[in-house]
Amino acid sequence: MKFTAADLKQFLKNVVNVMEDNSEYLSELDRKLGDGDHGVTMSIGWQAINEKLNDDLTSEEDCGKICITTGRTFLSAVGSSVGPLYATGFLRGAKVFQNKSELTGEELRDFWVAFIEGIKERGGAEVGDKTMVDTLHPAMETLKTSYNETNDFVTAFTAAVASANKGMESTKDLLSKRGRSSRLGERSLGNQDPGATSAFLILDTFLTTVNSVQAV
Amino acid sequence: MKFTAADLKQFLKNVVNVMEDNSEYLSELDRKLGDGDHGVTMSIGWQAINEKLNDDLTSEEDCGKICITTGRTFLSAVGSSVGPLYATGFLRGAKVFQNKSELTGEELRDFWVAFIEGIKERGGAEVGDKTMVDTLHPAMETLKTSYNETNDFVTAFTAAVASANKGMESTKDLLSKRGRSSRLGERSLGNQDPGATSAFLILDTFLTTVNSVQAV
Amino acid sequence: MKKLINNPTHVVDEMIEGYIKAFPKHVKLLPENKRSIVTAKETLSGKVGVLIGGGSGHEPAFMGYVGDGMADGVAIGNIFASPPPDPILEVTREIDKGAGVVYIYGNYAGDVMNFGMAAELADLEYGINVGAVLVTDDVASAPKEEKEKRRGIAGEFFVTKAAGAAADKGYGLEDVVRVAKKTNDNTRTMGVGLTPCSLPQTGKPSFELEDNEMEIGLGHHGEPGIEKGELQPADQVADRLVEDILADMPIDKGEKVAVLVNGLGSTTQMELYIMFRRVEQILSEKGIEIHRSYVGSYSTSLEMGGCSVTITKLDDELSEFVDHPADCPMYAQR
Amino acid sequence: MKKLINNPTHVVDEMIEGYIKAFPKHVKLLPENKRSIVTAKETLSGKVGVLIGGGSGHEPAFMGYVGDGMADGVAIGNIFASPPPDPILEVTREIDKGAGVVYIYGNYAGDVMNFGMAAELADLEYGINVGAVLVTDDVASAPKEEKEKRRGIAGEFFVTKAAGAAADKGYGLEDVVRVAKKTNDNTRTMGVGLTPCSLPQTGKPSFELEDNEMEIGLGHHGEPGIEKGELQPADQVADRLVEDILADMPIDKGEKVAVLVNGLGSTTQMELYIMFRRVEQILSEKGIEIHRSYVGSYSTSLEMGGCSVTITKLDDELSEFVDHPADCPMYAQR
Ligand SMILES: Nc1ncnc2c1ncn2[C@@H]1O[C@H](COP(=O)(O)OP(=O)(O)O)[C@@H](O)[C@H]1O
Ligand SMILES: Nc1ncnc2c1ncn2[C@@H]1O[C@H](COP(=O)(O)OP(=O)(O)O)[C@@H](O)[C@H]1O
Ligand SMILES: [Mg+2]
Ligand SMILES: [Mg+2]
Ligand SMILES: [Mg+2]
Ligand SMILES: [Mg+2]
Repeated sequence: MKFTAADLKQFLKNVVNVMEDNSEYLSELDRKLGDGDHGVTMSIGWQAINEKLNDDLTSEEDCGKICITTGRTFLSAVGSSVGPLYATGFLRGAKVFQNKSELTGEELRDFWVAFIEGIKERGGAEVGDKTMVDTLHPAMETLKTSYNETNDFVTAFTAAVASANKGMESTKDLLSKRGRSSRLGERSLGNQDPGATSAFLILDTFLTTVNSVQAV
Repeated sequence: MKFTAADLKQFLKNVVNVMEDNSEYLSELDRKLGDGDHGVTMSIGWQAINEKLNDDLTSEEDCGKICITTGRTFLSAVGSSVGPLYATGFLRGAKVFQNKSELTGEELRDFWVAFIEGIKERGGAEVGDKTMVDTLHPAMETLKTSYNETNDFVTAFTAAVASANKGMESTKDLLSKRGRSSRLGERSLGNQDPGATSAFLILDTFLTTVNSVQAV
Repeated sequence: MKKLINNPTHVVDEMIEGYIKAFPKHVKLLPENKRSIVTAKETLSGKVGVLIGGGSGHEPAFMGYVGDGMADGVAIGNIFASPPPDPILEVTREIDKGAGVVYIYGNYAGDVMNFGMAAELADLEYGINVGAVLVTDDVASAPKEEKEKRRGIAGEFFVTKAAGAAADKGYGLEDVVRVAKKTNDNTRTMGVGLTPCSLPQTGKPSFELEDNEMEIGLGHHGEPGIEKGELQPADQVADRLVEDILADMPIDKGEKVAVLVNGLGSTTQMELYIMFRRVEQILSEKGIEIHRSYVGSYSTSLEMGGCSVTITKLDDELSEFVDHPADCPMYAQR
Repeated sequence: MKKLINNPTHVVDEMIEGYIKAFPKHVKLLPENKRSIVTAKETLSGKVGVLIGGGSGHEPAFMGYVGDGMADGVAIGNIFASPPPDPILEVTREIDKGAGVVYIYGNYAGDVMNFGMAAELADLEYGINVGAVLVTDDVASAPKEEKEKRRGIAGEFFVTKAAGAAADKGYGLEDVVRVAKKTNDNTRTMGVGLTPCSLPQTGKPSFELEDNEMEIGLGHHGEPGIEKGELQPADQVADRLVEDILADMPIDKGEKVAVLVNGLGSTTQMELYIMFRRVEQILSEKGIEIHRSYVGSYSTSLEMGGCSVTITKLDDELSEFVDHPADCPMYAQR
């Protein structure tokens, strides 16, 4: 499997579109649990990344630099809770990609592990707290195990996204403990966490991108 | 014809009820042309008078004093545009009734002439300005002429109320020139003036009261 | 419409009670009427008294503007209704320190009659000299040829500020009246309404506008304006309001002004600043200097949505008064 | 929902532009980020810098509280979203005059992370000493046993006021932090929501309530509260809010407090005074002395309807700070 800087940028482009399409939905989820801005925040952040993709990054071949720009741009554009979280994800992942213009399956795995570990560290949330970590942590676990077993990134990441999906869905049945919705108590039951959802969308979009690269 | 202090107080009581019943309607008219409070103002003012009727005025036999209390009470309770207007009406009328506990038809006529002249003087409005004067002035003219001709107050006042009604209705077709609605221009057309309406209600209630006194 | 109130008929009295309890060092209630408030500090002997007032529902106007550098007392009416002569007279007697009292109020039939009666009584019964200044800043409320018919709206803030400062500086009655009238003559306001308010007693919206509509020139009590139309972007709304003001009162390049972008009640400060941004752009393009700006809810119409723009032309005398410090419960300036 | 704006994505930038143009003598924008504002007067050398900030939509909080006696600078985020570390850092560098900087912000995941990152960078990259004070006054946002999880709402006004006054009086960093934390520890707020706000970008109401409903403990951004129920008369609402505060922070007879009755956006001052009236009654019945009162929109949630009651227990040190004069564009006290 070969994943180039162009593919990485394509992935980012795809996320831009996915967030635009899901902006209303993410805000709707956040209105139930929080302050209703998650879709707006994701849209602002990814639109800023889009500008970089169309500008500074057009001829960038270093996957590490692409991720650094992505993380920094996102953070500068949005702040918020997810700013530091996703930014940390990309910045930690960037270390794996440093000086590389083409990525192996192993590197991709390491990237996502670093990405997710970074977010967990930054936010300090545990599985069960009803946050994006409920999506990300099981995805990471599956990715590691399955990659160990199969040595195939696509297989492993496909499984990881399935776990992410389950994790996301699990937030419906959780009482929230982190972030703005932690005081909601019972009333947070039944509502899916917006960050868990946007995290799933990112992972899922990566899978789609990888698959379309494979297909070529 | 005999009209006693008790009858005068009954008239005032009747107005209290009429204003309560029409409060919503008067406010509705005022929302179209002004600030929507005419019904509220009339209700507050007449409720204050009602308290006096049930209290200080219960054993008052001097019709002049009854009217002074009515005017002052109304003014203290509401201010507004109609406060000084109706208060002036009652205070001017009070002079006619001074030291009297029973009133002749001529005195009743003089009362209403003084009442209306006082309002005209206080507000400075002319017929055609789309105010209560459009109701009151024609009523006064008819009252004077008809009383001259018939020497019968009830006949004359019946005619006066008919003129008042016409005057009130005429405000629908007038551009407003006075008070809050004067800048409305064309848009004031079609809407009946609230003050013209409350003035009609007062006159009409007096007629009803006089008739019921007659009937006894 | 939902309101945090107890009994609709007691809202004004309960509001006043709360206000007096909140700022006992600033204001006090007079004993006779429950609608007469004066500054808690004794007005200086020989100082001209400044009296403001009008209907309730415009808070912080008018009661919030009693204090150092502003008014000495206020007479408070029912919602959207002029106070009767009694409380006006009570305030007049309290704040007259031998130099007379200036009445500042909006040009509404009710206020004209009630303040007029109070002024007469003050003179007749107590020999107090009263000067009256009617505020007529609302451009939309009458054409230029009938300027004297115009209503008073947010511009009353500047008139009160100037009169308060002049009185504070020891000006005599005639001079305070002159300053207040000059301020009024140099002040114009244009407003836009977006959403209605409702009186606590009726609960009915004061006017109706579609979801995408605005109304230019809407009155301070929901009186119909001069033009209904589709809601425009803030910049275009600001353009329109300022245009109407400048057409009515031309201002030359190099002249100085004070600007007030006033929220009518439920319009956010965010929106007011977006409006101010454009007002400033227009004025600065024309070379007009903004000497001082005010942005916020200075004169409201209960919870009405929308805003107004007020511009006051300043000469050196008025600039000084605008800069004069003030210390009122609901407005302070250092 | 109707708003006087241009492009929803530019509302914060245009608001800031308007704000800076309105008060050039008070505040200035820093060049790097367009979200960093500091006082126009040079902060004194050796004075501890006070930095506030958070999401937009709470105006006058936070940007309105930059000025003499309050904060030296503010970092401004998108609507309801913490600012990123960059503007926080830019303000930090500007207002550090060798004595360090204290950050005051609400306890929200986003703010904690962004201000936390900025503080780390300030130390690492510029050797600036930063003290952090998280505001946690919202009683409804977590039970007493998890007080450290509580959100910050209107009480941040008093924390800023105390820190600003302490810094003004020449206190060192540790002491300013101590004072701010003490103020936070002695401050409790309970709010009630009546009508929702809407983000300019979505136009959707932030929550839903029936025409006759209110929600106790509703968050500052429309986060669900602890109890929905039928709208009660103001007195009963006030009783409930004060009860919850006093249950959480008992106050003895004879103790002194500062009180803030804060409007969330579209609630009229008339209603706020009616609420204050009852709050005062309760406290005075209990023999608690109100040292100073604040009534108005001090920290809003766009055009949300409702209000909050904040009570801060005062010792002599804090009383002095509450009385300290302040001069900010959107709040002044003499
Ligand atoms: N400490 C945390 N760790 C991980 N994720 C978090 C944390 N706090 C909040 N989140 C995520 O952030 C999401 C909310 O993001 P967003 O609405 O953009 O920010 P904000 O809460 O500042 O408005 C939540 O749904 C949750 O998944
Ligand atoms: N100068 C005037 N002369 C006579 N009637 C007037 C005058 N000004 C106003 N009115 C009457 O007052 C009515 C409005 O009364 P109201 O709504 O109670 O007072 P306000 O206009 O102060 O709200 C108008 O409909 C009109 O008939
Ligand atoms: Mg959110
Ligand atoms: Mg009216
Ligand atoms: Mg009225
Ligand atoms: Mg947010």
